[in-house]
Amino acid sequence: MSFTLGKISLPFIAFSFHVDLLSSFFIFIISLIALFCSVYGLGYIKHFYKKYNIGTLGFFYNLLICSLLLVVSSSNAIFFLIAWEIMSITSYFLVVYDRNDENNVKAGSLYLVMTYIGTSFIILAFLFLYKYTGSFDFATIQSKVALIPSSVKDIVFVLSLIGFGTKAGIIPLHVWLPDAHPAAPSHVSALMSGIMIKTGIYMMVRFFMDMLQPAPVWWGLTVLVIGLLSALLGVLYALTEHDIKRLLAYHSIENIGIILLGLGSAMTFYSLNMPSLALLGLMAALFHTLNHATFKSLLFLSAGSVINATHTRNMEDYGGLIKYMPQTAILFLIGSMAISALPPFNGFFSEWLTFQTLFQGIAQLHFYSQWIFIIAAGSLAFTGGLALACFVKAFGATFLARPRGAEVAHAKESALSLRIGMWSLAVLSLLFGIFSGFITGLLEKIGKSFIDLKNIPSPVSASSYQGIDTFNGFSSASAPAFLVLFLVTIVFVFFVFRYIVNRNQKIKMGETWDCGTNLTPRMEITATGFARSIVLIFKGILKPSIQHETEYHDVENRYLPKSRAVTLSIGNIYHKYFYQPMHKLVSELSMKVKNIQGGNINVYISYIFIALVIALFSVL
Amino acid sequence: MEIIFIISFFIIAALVGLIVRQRKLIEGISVASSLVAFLGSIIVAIGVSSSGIYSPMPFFSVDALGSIMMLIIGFIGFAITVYSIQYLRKETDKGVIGLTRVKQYFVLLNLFLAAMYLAVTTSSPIFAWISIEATTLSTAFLISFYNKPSALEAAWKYLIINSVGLLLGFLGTLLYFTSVGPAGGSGFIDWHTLMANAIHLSPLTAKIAFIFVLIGYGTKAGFVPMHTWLPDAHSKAPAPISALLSGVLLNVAFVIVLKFKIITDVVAGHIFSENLLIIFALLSIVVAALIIFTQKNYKRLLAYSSIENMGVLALGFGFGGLGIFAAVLHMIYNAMIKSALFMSAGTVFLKYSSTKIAKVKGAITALPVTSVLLFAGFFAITGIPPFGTFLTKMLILSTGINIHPVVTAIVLLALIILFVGFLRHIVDMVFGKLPADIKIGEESIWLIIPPFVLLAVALFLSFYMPPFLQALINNVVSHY
Amino acid sequence: MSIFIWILQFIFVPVVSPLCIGIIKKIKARLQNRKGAGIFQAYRDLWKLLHKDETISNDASWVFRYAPFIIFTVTIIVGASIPLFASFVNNNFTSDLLVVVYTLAIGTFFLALAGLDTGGAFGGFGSSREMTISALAEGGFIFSLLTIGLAAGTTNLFKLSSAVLFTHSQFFIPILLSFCGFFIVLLAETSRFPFDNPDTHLELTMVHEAMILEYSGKKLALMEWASANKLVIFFALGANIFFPFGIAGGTAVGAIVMGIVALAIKMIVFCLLIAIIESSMSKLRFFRLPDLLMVSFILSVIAIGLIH
Amino acid sequence: MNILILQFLLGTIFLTLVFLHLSKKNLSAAIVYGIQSAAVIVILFNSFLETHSIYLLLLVLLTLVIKIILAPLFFIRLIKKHELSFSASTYLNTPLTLIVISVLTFVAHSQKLAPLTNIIPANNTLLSLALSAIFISLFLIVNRKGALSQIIGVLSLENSIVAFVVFAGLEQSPALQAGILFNIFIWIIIATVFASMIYEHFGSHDVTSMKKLKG
Repeated sequence: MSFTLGKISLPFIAFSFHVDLLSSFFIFIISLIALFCSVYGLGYIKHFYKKYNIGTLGFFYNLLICSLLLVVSSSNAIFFLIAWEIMSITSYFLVVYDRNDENNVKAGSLYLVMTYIGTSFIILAFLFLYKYTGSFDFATIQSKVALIPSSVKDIVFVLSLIGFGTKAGIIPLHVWLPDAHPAAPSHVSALMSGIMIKTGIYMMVRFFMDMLQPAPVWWGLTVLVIGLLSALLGVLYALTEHDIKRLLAYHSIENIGIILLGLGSAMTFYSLNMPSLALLGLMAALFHTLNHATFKSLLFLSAGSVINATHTRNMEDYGGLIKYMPQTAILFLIGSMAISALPPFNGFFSEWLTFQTLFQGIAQLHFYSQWIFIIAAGSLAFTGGLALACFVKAFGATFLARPRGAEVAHAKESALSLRIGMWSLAVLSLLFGIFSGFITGLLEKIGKSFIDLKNIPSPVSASSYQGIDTFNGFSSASAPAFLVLFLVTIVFVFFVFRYIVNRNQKIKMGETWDCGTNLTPRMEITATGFARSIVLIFKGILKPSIQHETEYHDVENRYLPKSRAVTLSIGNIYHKYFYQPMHKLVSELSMKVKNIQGGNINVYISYIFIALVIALFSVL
Repeated sequence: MEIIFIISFFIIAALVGLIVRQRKLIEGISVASSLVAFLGSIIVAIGVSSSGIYSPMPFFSVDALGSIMMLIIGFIGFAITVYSIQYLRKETDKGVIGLTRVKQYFVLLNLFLAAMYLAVTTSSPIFAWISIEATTLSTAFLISFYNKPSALEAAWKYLIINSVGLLLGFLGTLLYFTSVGPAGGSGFIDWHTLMANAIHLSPLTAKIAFIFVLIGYGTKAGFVPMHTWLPDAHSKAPAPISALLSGVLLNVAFVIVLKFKIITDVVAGHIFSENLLIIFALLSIVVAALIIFTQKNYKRLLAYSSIENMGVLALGFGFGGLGIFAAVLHMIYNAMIKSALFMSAGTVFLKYSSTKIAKVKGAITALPVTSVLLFAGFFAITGIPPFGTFLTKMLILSTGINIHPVVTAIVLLALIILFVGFLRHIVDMVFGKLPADIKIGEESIWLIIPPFVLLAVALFLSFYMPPFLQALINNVVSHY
Repeated sequence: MSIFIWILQFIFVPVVSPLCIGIIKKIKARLQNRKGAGIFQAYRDLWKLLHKDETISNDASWVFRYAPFIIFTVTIIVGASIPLFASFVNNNFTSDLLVVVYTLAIGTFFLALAGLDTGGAFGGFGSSREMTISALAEGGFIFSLLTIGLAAGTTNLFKLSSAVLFTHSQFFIPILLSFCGFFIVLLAETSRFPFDNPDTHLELTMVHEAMILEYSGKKLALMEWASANKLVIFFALGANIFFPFGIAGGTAVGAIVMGIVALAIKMIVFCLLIAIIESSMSKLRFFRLPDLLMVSFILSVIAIGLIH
Repeated sequence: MNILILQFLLGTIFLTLVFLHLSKKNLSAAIVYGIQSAAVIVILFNSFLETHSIYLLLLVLLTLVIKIILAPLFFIRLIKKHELSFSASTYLNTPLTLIVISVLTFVAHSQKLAPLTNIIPANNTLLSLALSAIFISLFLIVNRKGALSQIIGVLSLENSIVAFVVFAGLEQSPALQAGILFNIFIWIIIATVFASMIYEHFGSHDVTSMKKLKG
């Protein structure tokens, strides 16, 4: 379906829409998540009353959703860029909405700068396309793509990868993401992490799978490498965080990486003319996009209600919340299980598809491409494990054990509208898992809407019982079967051991074993402590800095320490080695240029004189 | 006829300002005169759009570009006159200035507007030069308005540099008359005669003449490296005057350059002039962007931003084709947005009584509306949708990518640097902790309405172009 | 018949698992010149624990209370979805190697949470270490199985076990390499030497024991049993995926009996291996473990490289 | 009037410029400017003799009043008022200045600038001399630090342009010239006012003392 709104007198720009299956898929995701975020928002924004102007929030929030829809449905570059920019600006204002916090403003600026840079790259990419195809209309570009010399095409690829990657938050362009997403109000964070960064993915699919085809192999491999880096590093950085929202933000980077693994392999197969595998990869990427949207927004929302109750984002001040907000705890648990790809939740099945794609790549490719696939699969495996560890840490430190902060004691279960929003997302992420077979069927339709992917043997057959079956029996899994098996068994086990074996057993409550000292919350393991061992194992990458501060009872004999403090912090190598030097360079340059304006009038007039003479003798 | 009417009205207003001592009367008549001018311009513009060049008497002739300029001068002039009244009142309340200065201000303001009208409407190149020089003379005292040493310094540099530049421009102007030959010395020569006789011009002379003109009037238009007076003058003049200077005057000077450009192109070919324009444009954009990055004074910041925008204009005309269309649009948007920005900056200055960015903090709390205007203006000037500047930027770049890809890429990079720098400063001003001694609340509604209206109109024009304006722009594109 | 096989499939692991523990203990005792308890001691222990009363910490939440059931269930399911004695049992639903790996991960997940739940210092670092190890073990685990999968062209464990790859000589080295990788993972996942010390409560060394420190009575029994099941599951995987000798290919009774016997023999071999390792070498320093796990991963990667 | 006299007049303009470069006394600078303007006026008068237009004569008289009487008077009053007998220093010392002047003169005479100097081939030498005068007066503004010297520099730039224009046969209708003259007159007034304001604010006429506005 495609149509054009109104006739604009200005050249190039046409408010033309083109909604194909891909767009509609993203529109579906956006509207789905936006709905529940809005429901959640109803109750959530209450604590902003009489602090800021709620109208502003609503204005930008809705404008953001609107622009998101425009981005995925527009089919004219200029129109698209307008929507894209509006999306960035509105989200910027949502980030700095809580403006009394200095950091939010900083984060906002960083975000806006990065997104502007990204947009400039995109603009340049489109300009190159325009130079050779003479049009800003997607369809026309696609039809005339053959006119573009391959070298220019590669340039366009790099430019657009940087441009859209910045929005998607791939490493090393992710620096804005962990600052900006936490700064926004939680339901907005959910929106940004769940959907907004996906627009980058959408455009990548559009560009690399659709508009710029045929593409060389190294494009796909590049995307693959970026994907595996983002996935692995993203989860590692997440492990180092003790700010719950930053932790989730880093997980968004990780999941974008996983999506890119799917997309990258799809591109590779596409270029190598293995359409059915390409289709599989694409399906994996799209499926994970959908799933990540659901469970990541669920996680952000539940984190939001925790923050709402405790007024801090620092996980070290949580603990024991499961007793105060039981439902939120269950919701967060579901989210955690989904994102750590535990069956039968949806996260598992998309990751499973991704794995299968990579396995196929390993099985069927050769030389360096095979090795890249091997590394990719390996990184995905480790990512899964680390994500699990990270969410054990997150859930444990937040909800289990005893309260470590004063605020926890008067935390309350969150309001109804919040819970409705969260519960529906939780149910969704279970349903998407159980009906994964059905959904993969739909995704296959979307994939087949691309040229060259039509009428090929479908890689995935949704067998009976919603089982997924790749390449007739290479591998297969069935969520419903798993679920049924699990439920039956656990009920059976529970029944047996609770009511048959030793029915009249006495259970008495007692203290946790404390080795004779009296146990205080300070003895629990903290979020930082939990991750410490992993951080130290990967210290080569993370470059942590650890300071011990010990205070002694008396300075002379250092045998009786009074208190010991260990500070473990992670240096931001991207700022240190790339962004700050850039900034420094520009500032120095500008300082030099400023000398032009030295304040001396004679010099000023001599400029005119010199300019005149040079100009004269250049023409004569 | 309207033109005579407009000019004379301004003169009357100026004289009244000289004679009477009732402040209200002076203010009233100034507003009236600028309003009349605005309406007159609209009439003229519509006339031109329907029936080509408008020339009630040999001395005046207004083509499409001229009428667009008239509209800009009229609209901005009116808004600024309204703004000035409240602005000066606040200054008087502060005890910064007295009645005599107010009188002086309005007299000179009216003369200034009149001179600009003359410059764009007159049919004689020489008289155009005279009126441009007149704008210099009339604004010199406005720039030294606050009579502080720094203001005086700015004014002096303004006076000397512009006079030198304009004298060179004068020489260039006269060189074009060689085409008419010594015989024509006595007769009255207008643009059309020059255009008609352009073919008799020797190409080399034409080129030299254009260089003199470009550097001469370019000084006034604020191209790097002749721009040096501009930041000083804009930062020291009262905010409304700065607004008028960068919103309107620069464009007026640039229009004169364009008039000569088309004459040159007849013999020297358009490549030559376009390349010159592109070179100066590139210099202006890059230098302005870099200096903005570490700017400490927000009025200077805006001044450099005007330099950058003049660069964009020149770039558009240098690229030609759609670039010209975009450039004309950009000229219109830029005039309004930049003036609005300067007015908001003026309001900020009234509140914080300092032009240092470091001194201004938490404006969003102290001046909620003005801060919003500042932000909107910032987005508008850096070409963020939905403002039309985004489209013009895109159009200019997309014309450029075909001719000079490298230049386009450099410009894009410079725009990034500019955005980053600009954003940092705006954020520093708008957010942050409000100093204790600043009291919360807008100064006056009349300081908000003019910039708001300007921005609103700019936004409106980004979505809908009135047909007559459309026609005018297309006409310009076909001519220049 | 198939019903009977399925039931066998389900109950096999929980029934056999205590026996394995017993056997390992016995062998270790012998190696230490002790007489040691009988090999059925483990059953008696479970029975005893099941009939004891429990004490639960006040800080414990439902996670702590229900974790044992979940973990035990997980082991049962996995036990049912891997080839034990018969390869023809065609389970297309849960016997994909990734499904198995991630299902086991569910168990680990709740085990670690249970360790954190009571807020004791031991449980905390116990689960921290556990998660560290299992996170790093995952790569080796998946890849070692994947090697066979790529060789056999499927990731379904039953199909893997039915495909006899030893006849193809080019697979011999890869299988050996990946088996070494797998064995390291086995030690890590079943918390054996050199990763963990299954029979100590010395806080410096313990990982698994630290997490279940707060448990008592019935729940403790479930936990112990579950870990025993896990051990058997890994034995079975190692036995049937890498060396599928004598595994029943058809429903003939003789074949099945044969399969069971073969499995039993292989398991005893595994027990012997474990026992020897545990009594011959000492536990590694915690920060040396990653290297070992990396070795297992790299071995499998090399194996994959060799397949082509 | 024959070419020789014109050349002589132009020569005087040229020499006055050179002198302005060298002179250390403001008073003499003002007077020399008067002489220079006188030369220009004679040139204008010459063109009057050719055309016999009465307006032109008026114009000449006006110019005489403004440039020879009023302008120097302003300057002298300024000088008296702030007793600045000595003008502010230059950037280049005398020999260097002379070298630059000669270089500029050669540039102006170079064949490259032929399109300018050959507008009327007969007046070739005059035009190139006038052109060099233009360059030198530009250089005067660049080189001099005194406010007064800069004013005089701008004015003599204007003078030399006028001379150039006359010899290139490009002079405008008297009305326009009157306009220009009026401009110049206003300009002189404003400039002198500023000059005295500068003295009040900065205590000297040295414009290099004004370098607050940077960056």
